[in-house]
Amino acid sequence: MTATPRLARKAREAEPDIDQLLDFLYQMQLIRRFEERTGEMYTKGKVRGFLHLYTGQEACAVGALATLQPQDKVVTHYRDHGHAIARGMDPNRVMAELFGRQDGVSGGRGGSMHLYDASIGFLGGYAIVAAHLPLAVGLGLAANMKKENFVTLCVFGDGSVGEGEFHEALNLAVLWNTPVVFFCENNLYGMGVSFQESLSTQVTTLAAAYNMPAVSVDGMDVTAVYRETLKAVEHCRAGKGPYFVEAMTYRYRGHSMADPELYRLKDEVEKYRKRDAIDRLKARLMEGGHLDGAGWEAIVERVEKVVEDSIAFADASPNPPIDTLFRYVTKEPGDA
Amino acid sequence: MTATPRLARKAREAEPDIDQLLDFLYQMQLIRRFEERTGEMYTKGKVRGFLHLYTGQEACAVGALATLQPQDKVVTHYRDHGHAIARGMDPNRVMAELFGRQDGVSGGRGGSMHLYDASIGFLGGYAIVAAHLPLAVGLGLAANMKKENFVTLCVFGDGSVGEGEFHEALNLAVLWNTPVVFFCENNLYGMGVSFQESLSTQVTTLAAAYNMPAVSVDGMDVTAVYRETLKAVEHCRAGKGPYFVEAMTYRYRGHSMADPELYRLKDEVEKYRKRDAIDRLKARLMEGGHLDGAGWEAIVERVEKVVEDSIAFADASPNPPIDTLFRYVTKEPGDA
Amino acid sequence: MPEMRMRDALREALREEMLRDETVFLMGEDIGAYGGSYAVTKGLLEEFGEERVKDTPIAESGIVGVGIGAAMAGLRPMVELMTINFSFLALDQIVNSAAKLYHMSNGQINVPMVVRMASGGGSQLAATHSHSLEGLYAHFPGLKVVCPSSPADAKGLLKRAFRDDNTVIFIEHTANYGLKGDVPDDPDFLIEFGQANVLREGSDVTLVGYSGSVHQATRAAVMLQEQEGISAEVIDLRTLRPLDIDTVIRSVQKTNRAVIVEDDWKFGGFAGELSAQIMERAFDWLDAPVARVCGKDVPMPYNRNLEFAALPSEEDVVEAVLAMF
Amino acid sequence: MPEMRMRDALREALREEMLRDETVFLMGEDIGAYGGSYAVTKGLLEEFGEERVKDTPIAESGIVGVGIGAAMAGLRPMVELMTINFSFLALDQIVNSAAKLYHMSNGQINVPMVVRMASGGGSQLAATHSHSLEGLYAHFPGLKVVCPSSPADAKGLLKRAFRDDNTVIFIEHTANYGLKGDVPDDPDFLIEFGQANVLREGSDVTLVGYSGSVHQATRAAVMLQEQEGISAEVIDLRTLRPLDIDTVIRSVQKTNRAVIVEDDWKFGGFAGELSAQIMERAFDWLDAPVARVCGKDVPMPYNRNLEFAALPSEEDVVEAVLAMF
Ligand SMILES: Cc1ncc(C[n+]2csc(CCOP(=O)(O)OP(=O)(O)O)c2C)c(N)n1
Ligand SMILES: Cc1ncc(C[n+]2csc(CCOP(=O)(O)OP(=O)(O)O)c2C)c(N)n1
Ligand SMILES: [Mg+2]
Ligand SMILES: [Mg+2]
Repeated sequence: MTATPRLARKAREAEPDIDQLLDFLYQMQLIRRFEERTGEMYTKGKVRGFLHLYTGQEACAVGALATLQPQDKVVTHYRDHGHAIARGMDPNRVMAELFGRQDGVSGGRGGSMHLYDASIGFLGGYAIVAAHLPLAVGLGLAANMKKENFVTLCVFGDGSVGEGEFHEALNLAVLWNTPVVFFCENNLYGMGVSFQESLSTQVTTLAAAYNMPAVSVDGMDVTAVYRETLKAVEHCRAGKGPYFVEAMTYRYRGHSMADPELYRLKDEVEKYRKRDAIDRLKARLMEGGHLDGAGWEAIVERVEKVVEDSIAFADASPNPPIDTLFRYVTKEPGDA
Repeated sequence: MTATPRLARKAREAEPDIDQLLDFLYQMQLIRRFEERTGEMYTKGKVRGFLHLYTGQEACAVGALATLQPQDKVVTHYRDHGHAIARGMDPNRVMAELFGRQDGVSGGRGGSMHLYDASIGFLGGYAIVAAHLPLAVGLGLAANMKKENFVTLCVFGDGSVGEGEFHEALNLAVLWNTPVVFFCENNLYGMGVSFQESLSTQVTTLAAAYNMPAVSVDGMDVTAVYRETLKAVEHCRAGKGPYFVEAMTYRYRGHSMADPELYRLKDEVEKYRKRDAIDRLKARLMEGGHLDGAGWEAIVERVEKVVEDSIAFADASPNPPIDTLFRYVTKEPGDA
Repeated sequence: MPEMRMRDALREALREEMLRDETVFLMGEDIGAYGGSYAVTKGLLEEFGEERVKDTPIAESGIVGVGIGAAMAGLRPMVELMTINFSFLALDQIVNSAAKLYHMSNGQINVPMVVRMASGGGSQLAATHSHSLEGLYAHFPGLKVVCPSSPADAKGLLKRAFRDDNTVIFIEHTANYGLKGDVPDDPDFLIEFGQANVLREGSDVTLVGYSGSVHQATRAAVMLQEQEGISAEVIDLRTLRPLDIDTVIRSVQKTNRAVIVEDDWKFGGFAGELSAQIMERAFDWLDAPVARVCGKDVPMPYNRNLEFAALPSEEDVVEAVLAMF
Repeated sequence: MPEMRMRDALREALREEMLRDETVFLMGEDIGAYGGSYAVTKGLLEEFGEERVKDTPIAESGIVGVGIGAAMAGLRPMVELMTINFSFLALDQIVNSAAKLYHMSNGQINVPMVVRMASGGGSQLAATHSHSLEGLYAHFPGLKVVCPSSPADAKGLLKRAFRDDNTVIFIEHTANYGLKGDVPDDPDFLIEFGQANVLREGSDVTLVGYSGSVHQATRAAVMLQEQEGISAEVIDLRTLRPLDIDTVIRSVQKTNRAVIVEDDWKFGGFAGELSAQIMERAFDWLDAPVARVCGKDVPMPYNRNLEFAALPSEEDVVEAVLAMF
């Protein structure tokens, strides 16, 4: 069962055309609803463990992932549903994974924080903050050594910037001229700590100090994200080494389902909701006459169907049999 | 047995006077000869384990340590003899430590890489690259919290800059406004790898990106080191937070006694020897009429006596008794 | 004695020690504004202020290193690493600095620091977030390792940790945070390290556990009594280093059989140490080989059934005991 | 068969595997210009160039992470961490990424990487630089852990490591680098993992070791034979994970006595696992408790006499054996 990376067939244009914008809108809405329903499934006990919803940040995943080509690779953190879906991972299999079922992309072994679909170059959600940054550099190194022209998109949060591996990875990426786009989703908080309290400087100031281009972009504007990330990807693809993009964004929900949200005021959430990426793109398309009420309804309905289907699919999928417990510990000759 | 920090009684002047320069010369020569003789003691098998000589870098330790006051703290890396001596650690007890004897500053338990003398605020040589940088921040935090006006000098090599802890420590130091002078002895190599090959940027560019003052100074010029480090120390003492000094220097000997030195040419060593800090200061003092041949001879003789005495002292000191093996594993009430 | 949950007992210990000793301060990831990821530090920022309750960046190695430096300078920091899963990143500081400074400096410098972390599986947090590695820390001379199983123990041991002159690794099983129990409110209530607790007396077999696993052991003991008429003694080690093996040996000399119950992977885990020591010291008393009921040797799967199968259960303990008779 | 030192045998293994498979490359601290801190990689930079022999910054976690990423993309990296003492800094990458990716991804992604490091005390490198922690790595499912004791084994096992589809932690005792022995030059000379080697046959007691400690065990066996007329069988485990316990059990069923010899600290170390497994599987054959001769539970002191006292010696092994009769 292999999926197809989204938009794999389209040439990447510096400015997205109307079709593409409509697709962005669809995707953002899909992620939004997928996450909302996932939250409900958590409350019902169908999804368990740590669940980090992506609501509010949709423009980041959709804008950034749209710049990639099929051969490219993605590694991201535990808040990974949005990136997975934007990359074209089958929502059915994502939801099945969240339910811990056999048909989940990770066979029910990974859960929300560990979505993998190697067939579309989606090489994982990682739950140890910043641990996947060096992995991205390794993927980039392999691209160079194997002379394969793939770019690695490495997504992480502002909280990762304090970790030592952030530093080690950026230094190595530049030293070895690896085609890696470091994509920092700065949603202002790492759990309950604001990034100003956890970082002595600006993210891009620091990133630029390693000798790579570093830009900050409005992460609630999908076109802006797309535009800047595309520059980054093209820079990498041209063999010019890594590139750093910081997307300023906001998560509407708590850090995880367990978060009492003591550290921020409802006002702040409201402020950002007013700048909602979906609302803005929808308004823009409507103003431009490219979308009307019926068109929007069609998108909503399409989305509802995909999301509800994913829940039905997940619910119907069996648990992995207990006698598979010892499977996939080490890979041995003759293994499937 | 407590030592006295060197120069503890002198006020720190922006420019060292002639007396102080003569003392710098003496100290540099003391460290030079101490290291040369230590190398010989290693060949004789009296000193063992990993031995990293400081020859060539004397101006760093002497210039930097002279800026400190008695209450200040020092943490440094494994190439620590120079800093220990410049701080006023008893050379007898340093040599005894290198010999692994009971009268060594660390009772023979630490060896060359782990000199400690808490009585003069010399809180150790650390052998895990960059591991002591966060410790320095902790000392700085304690100075703030306890409202004790001490500054922590944290010495490390260019090789440390690639480690994650470098990053974590600098960020924390600025965030918490700690009085720490980060003193990077850039001797161009971390073992056999030149810093250009291990760092994608300049050391001070990176340090400055954390939002702290960062300067680079000629580390083969003791006055220059003194002058810039003094600014750093005063900045810290005034409560303005951390400060970064990079001293460009060179080690004449291999990384450790085991180093075959395949990675650099004799020429390069010769080039730096021509800029020797001792020679330069000696010439300057002679040109200025502050030192003559006899004066230099007197310094040399004084140094010889101190160094030879240290060897005799070390030789005469007993090994720690075997039945003390289990001492100092944990500290319990009633322990000495 | 008020009844409270373990998380509240831990908070009380922190509060009381902060009130008693002004050199005590807390730092860690999300212990302040967020209230602690398991709500242990909730309210302490408000009570003690930012100077003594410090939110940190996500930088495990750095913040443990800062704790060490602060401890070297005479403060008594508590560093919370959120969970044991993230403590790998700080292991070098714990092992090479905190545990060794006292020895390397010939007794000149000690590191009185408490490092707290949550551990354990069972919440479907998957492979990277379900470690039980108390035994890993217990391996290093210079450290002390504490793993409470009840609210009262949690309080008494944590308070005691702040009065130790060494680095104490204090590991709390996530499944225990919600446990209720009576907790002394005497501000000098301390539990000494190295004193195992006989939770239940018995004569036929000794079950040894700590932290989370004593609860499986206790439930197994009840099942054994009720279903099989086998009388099991249950010992809670409380601290792994120092280890009170004497209490275990005395028990085994009485029961002649022992089962170790531990969440961690069996292979190369701490249960092996316990098993070996029991054999070494009670060889002639043993009627059967010491058994180990541990986690299965697989990375922890997310799926609930698989996770359940990967963890030791009371049924596994009962089965191991029955196999001895 | 040419005779060579272990460091040269290791180099031959690296060379041959690089020649055989162009996806194999080396990265690590000072493996290039410096020639490797224990001269294992000497000359390989000249032979294979900078692309395949990469000097790295001092960034253990970063370079292991890069190795993992490269392995995920189909390369076969060898990452040299210089010594096990620095590997704490990379432990998170090894344990949470390398060891678990295959499982977490349900078999989609594997990490064929070799991580080499030197270990062991005895050279007066003091507390932070004298670790023997093979057992620590052996605890983690998903890894393989190899610890050769001879030049031929080193070559055959290292070549085999490059043909494994998983992360192999390859740990070399510094005291073994200079050992000489005959080494096959067949480019397909491989030693399978999980096959212990009976180095010496005997009938009265089984001595179990690996890496450095098999040499103490062997010397002790000679002393026992010559001085006491006791016939000791010596088993070299070669790999700790997978572990060939069957060979050990067969031997103990014959000798009825076992002594584990290990450099690492005894408390909570791998010797406990071995001791427990022997008891579990050969309980009825044991005439005495399995003994452990290990490092003393102290941070390693620099002083030569103290260090010597802290490490297990052949005399300690002899003494442990004699205590069994
Ligand atoms: C090494 C490590 N430390 C701590 C954690 C616990 N933790 C999980 S997410 C998180 C916050 C990360 O914030 P950020 O990188 O900004 O990502 P966001 O959640 O905001 O998307 C923390 C502290 C972890 N998973 N890994
Ligand atoms: C974490 C760690 N990795 C590797 C080493 C091995 N090592 C010891 S010194 C050294 C080079 C350090 O270079 P630098 O910081 O420039 O100091 P210098 O020796 O030049 O004074 C290395 C790699 C170590 N001690 N610690
Ligand atoms: Mg964030
Ligand atoms: Mg250097």
